Amino acid sequence: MAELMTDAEYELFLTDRGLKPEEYTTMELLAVATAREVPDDSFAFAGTGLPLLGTMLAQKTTAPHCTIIMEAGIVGPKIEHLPISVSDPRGCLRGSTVSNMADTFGTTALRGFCTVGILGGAECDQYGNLNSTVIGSYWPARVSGTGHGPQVRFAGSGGANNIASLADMLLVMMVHEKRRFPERVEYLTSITGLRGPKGETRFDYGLTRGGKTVVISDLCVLRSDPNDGILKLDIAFPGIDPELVKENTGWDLDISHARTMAPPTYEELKVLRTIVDPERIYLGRKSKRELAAEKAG
Amino acid sequence: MAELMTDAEYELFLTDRGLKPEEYTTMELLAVATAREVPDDSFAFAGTGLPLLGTMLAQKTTAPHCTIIMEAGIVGPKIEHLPISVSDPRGCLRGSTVSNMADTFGTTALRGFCTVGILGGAECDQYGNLNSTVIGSYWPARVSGTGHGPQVRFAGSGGANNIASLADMLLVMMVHEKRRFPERVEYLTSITGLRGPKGETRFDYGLTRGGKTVVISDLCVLRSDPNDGILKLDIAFPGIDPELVKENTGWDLDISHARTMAPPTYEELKVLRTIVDPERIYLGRKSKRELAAEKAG
Amino acid sequence: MANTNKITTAQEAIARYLKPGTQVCTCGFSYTRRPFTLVREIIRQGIGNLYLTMNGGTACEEALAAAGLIKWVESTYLGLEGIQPVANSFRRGIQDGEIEIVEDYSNYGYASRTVAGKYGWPFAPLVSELGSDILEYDVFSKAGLRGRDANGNWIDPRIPPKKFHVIDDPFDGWGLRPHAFEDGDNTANQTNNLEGARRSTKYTGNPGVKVVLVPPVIPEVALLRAQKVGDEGTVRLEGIFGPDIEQAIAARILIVECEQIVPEEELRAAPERNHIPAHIVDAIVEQPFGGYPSAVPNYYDYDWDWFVNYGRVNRRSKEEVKAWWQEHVVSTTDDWEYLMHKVGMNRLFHLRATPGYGYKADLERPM
Amino acid sequence: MANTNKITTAQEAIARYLKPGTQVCTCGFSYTRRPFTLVREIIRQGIGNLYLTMNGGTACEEALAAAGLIKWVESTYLGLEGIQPVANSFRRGIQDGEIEIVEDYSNYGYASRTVAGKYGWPFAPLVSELGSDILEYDVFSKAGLRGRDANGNWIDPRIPPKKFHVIDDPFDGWGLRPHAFEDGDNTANQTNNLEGARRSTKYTGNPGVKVVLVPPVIPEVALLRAQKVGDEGTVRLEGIFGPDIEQAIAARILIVECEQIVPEEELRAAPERNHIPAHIVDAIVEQPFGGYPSAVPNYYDYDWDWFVNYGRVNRRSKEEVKAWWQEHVVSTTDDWEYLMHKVGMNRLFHLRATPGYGYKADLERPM
Repeated sequence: MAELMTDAEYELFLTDRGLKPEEYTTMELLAVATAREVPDDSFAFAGTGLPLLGTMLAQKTTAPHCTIIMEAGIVGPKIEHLPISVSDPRGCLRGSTVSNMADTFGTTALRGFCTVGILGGAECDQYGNLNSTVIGSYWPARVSGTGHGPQVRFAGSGGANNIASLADMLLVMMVHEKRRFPERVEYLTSITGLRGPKGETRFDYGLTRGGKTVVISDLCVLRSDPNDGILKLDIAFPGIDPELVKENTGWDLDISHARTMAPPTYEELKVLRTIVDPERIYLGRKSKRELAAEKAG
Repeated sequence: MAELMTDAEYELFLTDRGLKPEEYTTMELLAVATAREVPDDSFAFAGTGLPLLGTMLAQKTTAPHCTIIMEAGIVGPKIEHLPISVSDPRGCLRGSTVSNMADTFGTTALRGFCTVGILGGAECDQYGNLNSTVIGSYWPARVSGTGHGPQVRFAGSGGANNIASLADMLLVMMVHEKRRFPERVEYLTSITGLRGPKGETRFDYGLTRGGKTVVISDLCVLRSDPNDGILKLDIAFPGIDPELVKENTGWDLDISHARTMAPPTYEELKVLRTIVDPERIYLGRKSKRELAAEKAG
Repeated sequence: MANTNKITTAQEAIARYLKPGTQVCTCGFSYTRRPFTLVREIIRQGIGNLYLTMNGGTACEEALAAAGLIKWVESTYLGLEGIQPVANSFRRGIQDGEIEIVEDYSNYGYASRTVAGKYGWPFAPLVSELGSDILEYDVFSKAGLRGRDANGNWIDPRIPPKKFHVIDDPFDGWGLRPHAFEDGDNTANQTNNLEGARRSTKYTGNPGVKVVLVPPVIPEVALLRAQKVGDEGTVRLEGIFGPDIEQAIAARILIVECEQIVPEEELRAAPERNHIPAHIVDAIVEQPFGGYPSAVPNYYDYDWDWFVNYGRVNRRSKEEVKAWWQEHVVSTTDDWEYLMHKVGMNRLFHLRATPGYGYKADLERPM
Repeated sequence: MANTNKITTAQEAIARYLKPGTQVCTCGFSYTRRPFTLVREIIRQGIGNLYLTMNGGTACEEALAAAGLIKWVESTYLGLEGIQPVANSFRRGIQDGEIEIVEDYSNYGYASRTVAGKYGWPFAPLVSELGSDILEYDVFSKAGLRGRDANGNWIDPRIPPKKFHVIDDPFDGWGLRPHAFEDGDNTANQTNNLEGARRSTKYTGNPGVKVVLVPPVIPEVALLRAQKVGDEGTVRLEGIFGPDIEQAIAARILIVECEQIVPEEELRAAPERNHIPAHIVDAIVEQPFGGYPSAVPNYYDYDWDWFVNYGRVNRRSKEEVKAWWQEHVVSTTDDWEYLMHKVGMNRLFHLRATPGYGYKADLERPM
C-alpha cells in the first residue's frame, strides 16, 4: 500500500472528492467498526467488500501483524489495489504463498491458522447462524413438487460455511432489518453459535473450535453472550437509538447493556480513504438501507 | 538422450572399452530381458539400477511411447544421464512435471496411470510376493524380548509395496538363489500374487488392480500362471539349463514349458551401451552371482 | 492420452467432447483465468442440458445459464462476486425451474472433493459443514439419482452413491490442531473444544470426533484456461491456481485453452513449475485473450466495464438477456471474430497487465 | 510465528529446539536437498535418543545412526540407494538393539500421512499396504506406546493411537479408477478387479472396498534444506519437492537451512512459486553448500566420491565409523569450518551444477 499522505495532502484529497474530515458515510463507519474488532497477530479470513476494507484498515492501524488470508488460496499479501474478488490478482500481490482453496481451508485454517473470519449473509439468527443460500423452500424444481425452485435463490455458501466452522472468532456484516434477523434462519448455510431444540452448540455437531460471534450491522454491534449464545446489543452506532435496533431485530433483543460507539477518528478515516480504498469502489457506495430510503423517498 | 552413434563409431566405442558386439555381461543380459517385458504406451514405475536400465532401453527400442515414472514424483523425464537414485536430479531432466511422492502414487498411479512396476527384493516366493524388509524375526529390540533386533535388517519397503499394490503388471528383478526363492517370504513387504491358507488372492485383501507378475532372475524369466498364481519357468537365459533353475528355486518349480531366450541383439546392446549407460555405472558391475563365484574361487 | 496431435480448435474440441447432457467442469475461479473461449463455443454450438460442476460459478456459468444450456448444477456459489454480485440468469433459472437441480456444497467441501479426485482417492476427510443444512439437503438423492439400479449398475455413474458419509475419527481427534504436544501447540488457534467435540453423538449416534467423508469430483469433461501449454500438453499456470490442478487432473477428458502453445522444452526446463502432466491433457486450444472478460494473471486484467455493463444487462427479461448473448457471441463464427469485432483490439490491449503486478495497476474502476 | 527475527545460526537453532529425545523429521529425499548443516550440528552437539521420522532415510540418518544418536525411527526405507546401498550403521543399530524401535511404513503410506499433516486432517485414505505385513506389525503398539493412559492422556502424544484403521468405503469404490463412466475410462489402467475387491471381507469382517485410514505425521521439529528463503520465512524449493512441503508444514517447529536468505520481495514477486508460507517457519539458517554431500538442484551435485568412500568406511567396526564422523564433523566448530577444511572449496566448486541441467552434467561417477 502507499505511504500515508500528509495532513495537508489529505485536505486536498478531501476537497477534490467533496468529503469532510469529520463526516463519514455508512460504509466508512462500518469499515471502522469492523477494523476495531480485528485482533492483532490474527490470521484474518476476509471476503471482498466491507470485510476486506475493515481488515486492511485494521492492518494499517491497530493490527499491524494481522495476516490476511483470502479463500482462493492467498496467504499474507501486501495489497496495493483493493481486490473485488477473492481471486482478484490484486489480492495475490506480494503474497507469501498463493495456491488454492484446499490449502486455504486445510493447510492454513484446519492446520491451525484461522483466528478471525469475516462474513456477510442474507439472514442471521439470534445465535449468529447464517443463511446465504435460499429463501422460500430450498428444493429445486426437479424435486420441489411445484414445478419451480425456491422463491429467492442467493449465491450459496461459497467459503462462508467453512470460515464459520473453523475460525476462533467470527465477524458478521449485516444489513439491519427485521426480516434479515429472524429467530431461526430458513436455511442454515453457516453454523456459528448455539442451535437446536435441546440447546445444542456447534461442538455438539462436531466442530472443535470457535464459537465467538460479533455481528456488525449498519446500526450497531451485536455480540454473542458466552452463557446462552444469544446475540445482544453491545454497541449502538453514533446517533442510533437502541430501541430502533430492537425494533429492527426479529428476536427479543437484549439492549440493556448497550454502549455507544466512539465515532471514527480522523486517523482511521484518513487511512481508510487514502490508502485502503482511494478509488472509493466500496466507500462510494450507498448502504442497502440508504438505497432503500432513496427509493422509498 | 544422445543420438544413436553410427556402427563405425560403435566399433571404436567397443574397442576403447574392451567389449565385443556379440558378447554381453550378465547385467546387459538382464537389462535386455527386462526391456523386452515393458509394454509400449505403458506408464512404467522404475526404480534405479537394472529396472531403470531396462525401462530406458525399452523406451529407445520397442516401447517408444513408454512414460517413465520415478517414485519421488517424476513424470515423463527425458533422461540424458543415468540416475542413481529415485530423487537424482538426473531423473528430473525435462520431465513433464516433478512434484512429490503423494503425487506419484496418488495423482499418477491411483488416478489411473500405472501399467508396469519394476522392483527388486531380498526374497520372492512362489506367488511373487516380496520381502525387502527383514530376515530372522521382525521385532526390534524394544519388543523382541531378546535384547536385540532382527538377524538381518534390509532397507524396507520404500515404494515397493505401493508399486506392487497399484501396477497392472509387475516385473521383479532377483538373484536366483534357493534361499531367495522360498515357498513363503519371511516378511511380506509387497503383495503381488496369490497367498494365504485359503488361497486368497490380492483382491481378497482389497487390492483392485494388477495380479500379473514376471520375475527376471539372473538365470531366467518366471511368469505367474493365471490359474493358480504360481510362478513357472517361462524363459531360460541362453546357456542356462532349466534343471539348474529348478535346483536354485525353493519350491517345486514347473519347468515343463520352458523356452530359451533369444540372445540380446546387436541393436539392443548398442543402444544399452552407448545411450542408456555409457558410463557403465551399472553395466560395468558384476552380478551378485558373479561376485560370489569370484569370492568362492 | 499419447502426447501427440492434441492441438485443435475450440470448435473441434467442443464438438468432439461435449454432447447434450455432458457433465462439464468449468475451471478457473471467479474473475480469474476462466475458460471463456470454450464456454463461448458451447454457447455458439448451443449444446444444452448440461450438468455443470465447479467450485464457485460466476460469469462463465451465468453465460451458460443465460443461454439456457444448464439443466443440473453442482456447486458452492452462484453469483458474480464483487462488481455486480447477482447472477440473475442463474437465479432466475433456478427459481423458475429451467435449472432442474442445484446440489450445494461449501467451497472447502468441494475443494476436498477435488483433492480426492486428483489423488484418485475414494474420498477425502472434511472437518466442516457439520451442523449446517448442506448436510441436511441432498437433491440428487431426493431425485432418485444416487446409488444402484435393480441390475446393480450405477443409476447415473457421474453421481456418487452418497453426498457424504460421517464417521467417528478412529484416531479420536489425535491429528487435529491445536495438537496435544507435551508443552502445547504453537498454532494461531486460540480456541480448542476438542473435548466437547469428542462427546458429539450427532450423525453417527456414537460419541466421537466427527469427520465428513466426501466423494471425489470426477468430471466427464473439464475446461481449463492456462497461460502456457506445451505442445505435448504440459500445463503451467501463473498466479493463483484456484481449484484447477485438482479438478483438471480428476476429469476424464481435459481440454485446455491458452494464451500460447509453446515447445515442451520451454516448460520442461523447470518441471517443478508445471502443474499438469502432458498425459492428462486431451486437447489444446490456443486463443490469445480468450479468457476475456476475466483476468489472466501476467497477461491481462478483467474488464471492469464489461462486468458493470453486464450487471445492467442481466436485470432485463430472460429473452433480452438471451438476445444480448446471441448478438455478442452466437453471431460470431469463432473467438477471434468475437475478440476482434465485438470487443476490439484497443480494448484488449488496454487491459494488458502491468509488469510487476500481474494485473493492470491503473485500471479505472468506476461504478 | 510472527515474521521477524527468525534468522539464526545452526548452533542456536539446534540448541534451542532439539532436546534429547525430540521427534525430528529430516526433510529432503535420498540424494537430494538434505538438511546436512543441521544434521551435522546435531552430531556436533551430540543430542541423542532421537525419535526420527521421515519418508526414506539415507545419508543424513545413517550419519545420526553412526553417531549413536537414534533411539526410535519411523520410516519407509533405511539405506543409501544407488551408489553403495547398505546403510550399515543403521542396519547394525537395529540388529544389535541400539536403535530400539523401527516402525515401518511404505513410501505411499507415509506420504499420505504427510498430506494429512499438511492439511490438518485427522487422517488420509490409503489404497495400498493391503495384504502386506506392514499392516500386521505395529511396534509402537506392542511397546505399549499407543493410546491413552489411566488418566486419559496420550501415553506419548507424538504417537497416534493407532497405526492405521481399515474401513469399508462408504462410496463402494465409486471414486476409484478406472471409473464407471458410461463409455469407459480412458486411464492407462489395463486391469480392474474392483468387483473382486468389493467382496473382500478382510480387516473389517464385512464385504466392501477396503480403505486404510492413516493418521497424520506431526513432527515436533522438522529440518528442511531449501535453495532460497525470504527474510520473513517464505520458502521456495527448486527441483523435486520430495515429501517436504507436506511434512515441513505439518511440523510444530520448522527450521530451514538454505543456500541464501533473500529479501522477501524477491520471492513474493511470484507467490505461486513459493511452497511454504512465512508464518510456518520458526528459524532460518543460511549456509551455502550446507546440503553437501547431497545434491541441491541448480546449485550443486551430490559428491559421488564421498558416497563411494563412505560405502567403504561404513563397513568398518562401529567404533571406527563413529571415529570417522568424530574426525570429519565433531572436530569442526561449525559447517563453514567443515566445508572449508574437511571438504575444501575446490571440491565444492567442482560440484557446481551445469546451467540447463540442475546437476553437474559431466560429473565422473567411477565405482
